[in-house]
Amino acid sequence: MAYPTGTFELIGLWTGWLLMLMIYSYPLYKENMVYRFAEHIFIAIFLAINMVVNFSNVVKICITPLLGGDFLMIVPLIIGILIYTMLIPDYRWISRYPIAILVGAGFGLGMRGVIKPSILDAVVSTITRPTDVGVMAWINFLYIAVGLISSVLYFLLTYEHTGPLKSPTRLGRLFIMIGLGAYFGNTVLFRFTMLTGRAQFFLQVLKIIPM
Amino acid sequence: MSGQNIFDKIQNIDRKVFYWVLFITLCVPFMMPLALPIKVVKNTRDLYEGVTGVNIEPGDIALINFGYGVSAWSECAPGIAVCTKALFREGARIVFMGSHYDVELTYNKLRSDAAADFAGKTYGVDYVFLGYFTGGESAIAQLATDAWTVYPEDHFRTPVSEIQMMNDFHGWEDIAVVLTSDTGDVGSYFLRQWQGSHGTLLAEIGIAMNGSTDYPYYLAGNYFGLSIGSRGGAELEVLIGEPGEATTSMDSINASHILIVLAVIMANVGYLVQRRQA
Amino acid sequence: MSQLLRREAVFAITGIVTVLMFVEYFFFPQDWIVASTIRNWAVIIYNLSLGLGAVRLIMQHVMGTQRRRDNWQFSLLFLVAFVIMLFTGLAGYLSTGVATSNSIYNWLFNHVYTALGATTYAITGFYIFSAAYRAFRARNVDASLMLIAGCFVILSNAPVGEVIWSGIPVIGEWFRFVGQVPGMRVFGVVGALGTIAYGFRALLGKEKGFYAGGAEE
Amino acid sequence: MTFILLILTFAAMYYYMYLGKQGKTFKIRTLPAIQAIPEAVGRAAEMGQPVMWTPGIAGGLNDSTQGPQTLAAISILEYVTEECVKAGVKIAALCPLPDALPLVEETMRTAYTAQGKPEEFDDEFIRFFSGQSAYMTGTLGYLQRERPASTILVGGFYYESVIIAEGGNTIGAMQIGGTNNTHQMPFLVATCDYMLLAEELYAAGAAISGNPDALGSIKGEDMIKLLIVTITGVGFLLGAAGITFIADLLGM
Repeated sequence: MAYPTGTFELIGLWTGWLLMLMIYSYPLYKENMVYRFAEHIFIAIFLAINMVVNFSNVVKICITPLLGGDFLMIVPLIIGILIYTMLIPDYRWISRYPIAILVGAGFGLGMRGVIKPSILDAVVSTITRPTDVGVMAWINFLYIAVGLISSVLYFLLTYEHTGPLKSPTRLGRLFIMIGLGAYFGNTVLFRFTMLTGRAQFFLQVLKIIPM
Repeated sequence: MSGQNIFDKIQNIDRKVFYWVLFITLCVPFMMPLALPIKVVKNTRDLYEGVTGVNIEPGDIALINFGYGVSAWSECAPGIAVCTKALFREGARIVFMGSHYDVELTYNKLRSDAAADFAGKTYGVDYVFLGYFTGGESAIAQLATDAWTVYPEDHFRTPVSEIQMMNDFHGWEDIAVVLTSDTGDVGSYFLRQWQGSHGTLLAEIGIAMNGSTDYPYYLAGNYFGLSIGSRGGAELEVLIGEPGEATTSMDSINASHILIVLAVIMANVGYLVQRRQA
Repeated sequence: MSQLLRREAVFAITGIVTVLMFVEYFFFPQDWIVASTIRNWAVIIYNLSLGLGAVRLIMQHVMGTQRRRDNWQFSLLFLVAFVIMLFTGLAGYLSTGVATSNSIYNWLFNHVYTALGATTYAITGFYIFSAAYRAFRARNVDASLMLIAGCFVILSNAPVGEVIWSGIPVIGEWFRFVGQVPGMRVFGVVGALGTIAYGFRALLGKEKGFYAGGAEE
Repeated sequence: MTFILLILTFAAMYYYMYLGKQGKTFKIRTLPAIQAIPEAVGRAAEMGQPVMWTPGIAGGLNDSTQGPQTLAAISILEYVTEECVKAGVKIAALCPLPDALPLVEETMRTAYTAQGKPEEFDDEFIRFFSGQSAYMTGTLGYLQRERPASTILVGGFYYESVIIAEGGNTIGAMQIGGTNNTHQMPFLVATCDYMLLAEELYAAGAAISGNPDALGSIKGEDMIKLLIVTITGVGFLLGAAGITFIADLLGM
C-alpha cells in the first residue's frame, strides 16, 4: 500500500494517527481529556457500526425472506422484539421468552458438541502411544498422561487433598502452573504483536519507514 | 526514600518508564531490520501442507472465516493471506465470511494483500464474500446444515441463488476444508459443530494468546494444522516463500521479547536480594 | 397463572429447545427441519437482541446530557458521533445495500474506527509489560514454575531465542508443545463438564441467572 | 460414545442432586482462598482499612460462560460482607456490571440484616462504573485513595485483571483472586496471595450458598472426573502395550 496522496485520504491518515496518540496518552501519561475524547468517539462509532451491521443482517436473514413470502419469519421477528421488554420494569418477564430460546439453543448445541473434542478426543490422544521410536517421545507420552490424570484429580472438588490424594493433586497443580506459564508467554506475543502493528503505523505516517 | 538501596529502586520504577522504553523498543527495529531466520514448527507445516498438494483438488471449496477485526490484523491477517494464496494456486474455490462488524475492512485488506492471486479469479465463480454473520454457535451449526438460511444473500446483497459457486455450497458436505482465524470463540464453534459433529477438516490460524488452548486440539487431531499468532504467520510466509507483514514484524517481536525477559529477570533479582536482606 | 407464564413456561421452552438440539445430533445424521428452523429463529432473535446493549448505553448518555451530569460534554460528543455514524451508515445501506457506499461513513469507518480499534485493543501490551515486571516473582514453587515456563516460551516465540542460545527453542518448544498440554487439556475437560453441569441445571429450571438476574418481579 | 457419556453425566448429576434434595449434604474440599477470607478481613480490622470486592467486567448475567462466574462472585461477596460486618470492617463493592447491581445490593443488604446491623448498610458501599476504562481508572483511583488492606478479585475478568491486581500489589494489599477465564489466570496467580482456579470459583460459590442443586451437580461432575481418570490410567497402560481397545471404544 502506497502513502496516500488524496486530500481526504491524507486527512484520514493523520486523524487516525492523532487519535492513536490520544488513546496512548492514557498509559503513557494519565487519564486526561484527550483520552476521553478519543474513547467516546470510539465507543460511539463502534456502536453505530454495530447497529448498522445488525440492522442489515436482520433485513437479510429475516425481513427479506418474510417479504418474499416466508411468513413463518414473523414468529422469530416478534419473539426477538420482545427482548426489548427488558427495558420496561412491569413487562420485564416477557423478555425471558426470547432468552429461553437463546439459552436452550446455546446449551443444547454446547452440551452436545463439547464432549467429543474436549473430553473423548483429549483422552484418546493422551492414551495413544507415540509413533516415534525415540525415548523423548515416550517420556512426553508419560508426561502428558500423568499430567492429565493428576490435574483432573486436582479439580476433584468434593474430596479433600489429603491422604492418597495429597501428592497427585499437588503434582496436578504444578502441571497447571506450567500450562499457565506457557499461556502467559503466548499472551505476550499476542499483545506485543498488536503494539508492533501500531508502532509500524506510527512510523509509516511520519514517513520514517515506507507504507 | 533516601534510605532506598538500588534493589528497592529497581522494584519501584515508575510504570511510565516501562511504557516509553517498550514503545521505543518496538519502533527501532523497523528502522534497523535484522531479518533473523525463522524456524518453521510442525503445527504450522501441517497447516500449510493441508492446504496445498494432494489434499486440495481443483474445484474444491474452502471456507475461510475472519473471526478477527482490525485490532488483530497484525496477528491473523498474514496467515490468512498465505493460506488464501496457497488455496487459489491449488485451484480451490473459497467462501469468505466473518463474525466481526468490520469484516468488510478485513476482506478488503486480504484482497489487497493477495492482489495478484485475486486478479486471476472471478467473483461468484472462484470466490464469494458472504459478509458478516452473528448468532453465535447456533449460526455456525445452522451453516453446517443449511447455509442458505444464514446467508440468503452475499455481502453485496446478491441473492445466493444467483451466485454460481453458491449452488455448490449448501452445508458441511460441500466444504473440503475450513480455515478459521479467531480472537474469540468462533473457532470453537466450528470445532464442535463442524469438526466434532461431521469430521470436517478444520485448521485454526489463531492469535498467539489462544495458542496454548488450541494446541491440545491440534495434538488430538481436531485441527489438522495450527498457526500461532504473528510467529505462525511469519512461518507461513517462509513456507510460501513470500516474506510479508509478519516477517517484517519479527524484528520488533525479537527486541520486545528480549526486553520483557530482561525486565522479569531484573525484577526477580531485586526481589530475591531484598528477601534475603529481610 | 402468572407464575406459570413467568417461570414454568420459560423453563419448559428452554428445556424443549435444548432437547431438540440433542435429538437432532443423536438421531438425525443429516439435517432435521424442526431443529434447523428453531436454530434459525435463535439466530434471528440473537441478531435482534444485540441492539439492547446499545439502547441502554444511548439512554445512559441521553440522561447524562439532559441532567448535566459530570462530564456531560462527553456524553453529548458520544451522541453526536453516534448519530452521524448511524445515519450515514443507514443512508448508504438503504440506497445501495452496502453501508460503506456512503462516503462519510466509509471515511469514518476506514480512518477513525480502524485506528481506534487497533489502538484500543493493543493498549494491553503496555500493562502486560509493567505487570510482568512488578508481579511475576519467584515467590514459591508454583510461581517459579510459571515464571520459568513463561520466559522460555517468550524467548522461543521470538526468532532471536535461537541466536541467544540454541537450547532456548528446544526447551521453549517443549513447554509450548508438550509441557503445557496437560494443564490446558484439563481446562478443556473441566470446562466441558462445567458447561454440561450448568446447562443441565438450566434444563431442570434450577439456574435462574440468565433470566434477567433471576430477581422476581 | 458421546451419547453414552452425556447420559452418564446427566445421570450422575441428577442422582446427587436428588440425594441433596433428600437431605444429604456434600462438602466442598478446603479451598485455601476461601479459608483466607477471615484472615483478609482480620487484617483490614487490624489496620483500620476497608476490604475491596470486585467481580470483573466480563460477566454479564445473560452470558452463558461469563454469567456463572458473576453469580459465584456474588456468593463470595455474601460471605465477605458477613465477615466484615462481624469484624466492623468497611467493605467496598466496585461493580462494572449494571445487570448485577441489584443482586449485589440485595446480597450486601441481606448480609448486614443477617448480622443484625441493617442500619449500618449504606448504598455508598457499592460503586458502579460504566465501561472498562472507567472501571480500571476508577478502581485504581480507589486503591490509591482508600488503600484497602485486602482485595477480593473474583469473577469473570478481561484484561482489567492485570491492571487492578497490579494496583493492589503496589499498595501492598492482601489479594484473593479467582476466575474461570484462562486468559486472565496467569496474571491473577502471579499477583494474588490466594487464587481460585477455574472450577474452584464455582465450587466456592456453591459451598457458600449451600445450594443443594449446585452442590449435587458438582458431586456428579466429580464422579465423571474419576471415571475419566480411571479410563485414562487404564487406557494409558494398555496403549503403552499396544492395545488400543479403549481408544477405539472412545473413538466410536
